[in-house]
Amino acid sequence: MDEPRTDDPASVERASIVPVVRIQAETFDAAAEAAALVRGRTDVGAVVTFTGLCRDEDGRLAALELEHYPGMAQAEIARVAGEAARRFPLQGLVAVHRYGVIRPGEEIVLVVAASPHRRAAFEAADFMMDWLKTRAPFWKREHPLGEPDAGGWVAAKAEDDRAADRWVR
Amino acid sequence: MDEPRTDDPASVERASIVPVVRIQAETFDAAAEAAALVRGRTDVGAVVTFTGLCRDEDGRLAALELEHYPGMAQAEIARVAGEAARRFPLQGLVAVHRYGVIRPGEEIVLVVAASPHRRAAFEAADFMMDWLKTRAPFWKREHPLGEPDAGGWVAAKAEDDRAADRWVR
Amino acid sequence: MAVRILYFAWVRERIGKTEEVVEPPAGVTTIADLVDWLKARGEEYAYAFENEIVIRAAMDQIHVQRDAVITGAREIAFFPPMTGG
Amino acid sequence: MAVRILYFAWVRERIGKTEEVVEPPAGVTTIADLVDWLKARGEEYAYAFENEIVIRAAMDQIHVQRDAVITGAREIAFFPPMTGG
Repeated sequence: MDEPRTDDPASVERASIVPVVRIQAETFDAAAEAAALVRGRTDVGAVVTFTGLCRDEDGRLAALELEHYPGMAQAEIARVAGEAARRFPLQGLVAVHRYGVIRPGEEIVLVVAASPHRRAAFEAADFMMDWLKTRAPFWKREHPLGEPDAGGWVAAKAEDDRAADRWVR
Repeated sequence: MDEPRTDDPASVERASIVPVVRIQAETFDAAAEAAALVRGRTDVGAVVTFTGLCRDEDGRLAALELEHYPGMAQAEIARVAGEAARRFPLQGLVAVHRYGVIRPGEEIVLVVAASPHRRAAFEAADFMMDWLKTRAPFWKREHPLGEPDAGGWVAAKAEDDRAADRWVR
Repeated sequence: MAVRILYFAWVRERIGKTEEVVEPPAGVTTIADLVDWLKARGEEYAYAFENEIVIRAAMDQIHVQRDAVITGAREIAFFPPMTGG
Repeated sequence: MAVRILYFAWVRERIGKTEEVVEPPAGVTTIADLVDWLKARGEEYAYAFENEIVIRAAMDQIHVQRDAVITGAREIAFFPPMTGG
């Protein structure tokens, strides 16, 4: 990831936001995170909020268990968020990723991006999710309903790698 | 917009959601709209929420005034939402557009899309916003700070037409 | 044939009314014909439609092109490019 | 040189430990060398790394490729492709 050029005003401005990154077992409040990005300011034009939830896989799944690499999870998501803040003209960026046992219907991950422009807000949230999927050190194990110890590790999807590759430049 | 073929199971399923479309003067609660799409179900994997806000344009703007064509605004956004529901595998879709006087920092428009898959949720919200911008019968007038009657109508942007053209197929 | 015409935003301001019911003569069959006919009604209409190409039209609340046939329409609207969202 | 090694997900399960401190000999200079050396330590390691190409590595909490030089590293981690988000 390139450092921003300090003699480029746009680049300096982009680098000036401090993304909020949290790795936690607890659930989160997406609305409160989005509200915090906008509160007290009148220059935000667009807020995109992505929430990823645990699906029951047609009733098959009792829960997902997310293992993670604590220090690196925080550091890597912060790196991805910093890259998003350099690529897109953002006014605020939040990423929250949960770990531990998560049941169907519960939230796993949150990304909120605020920008003067809708395109930047959409692309930043999209970029964050693609990179989180392929770079953040989390691993999902499935606990099938009725046989909680029989589940296996979720395999990584080639489509996630392809999605992340869209942003390579 | 083509009718879904009733002999195509995927198409039937996609057409089966009923988008929520509201045109109103009042503010809205983005979090409540998103929560309503997910409540009581465990098959949603991704929720994307887009909120468009009134910017102060570097302190220049006192307010935006949004004129609209009431019957057509509702009908046209419902058509766009129906098209989104046919193009993308959605489990829920909400579009709310305000009219009247809206001040900097206030919300103008909301789109929420729920899907099993993050790509569909992102694309549906993005598609809705591009089409709303270019097809929904709303017109913005600016009220500059200090001279509330001096403002003019906001000009349509060529970039919005180009954004909408991305979806032509 | 009587038809209700609505105007919005600066088209409305230039014409000076939000709506009216008109009875165009038989030769007026398309949106383009209707615009020509309206422009001949007075300078406020000529002013509103001076740059015709930018004006959008809807017939019974559906976007239409300039060659749309207006026969049977109950409500026709003219307005500038939209700036919602 | 002592280095702390961490294992995650099914790499951890196959090896049967979450972490350990090892002292690889001087010839072990890259991630690939380290994997070769670990595989020779026992069948649990050979099993964990049997399809080496899919295993990812991080050095001091930064993703690295197989040719990364491990000299000076305090913490090296091995894990399957990530499935977060």
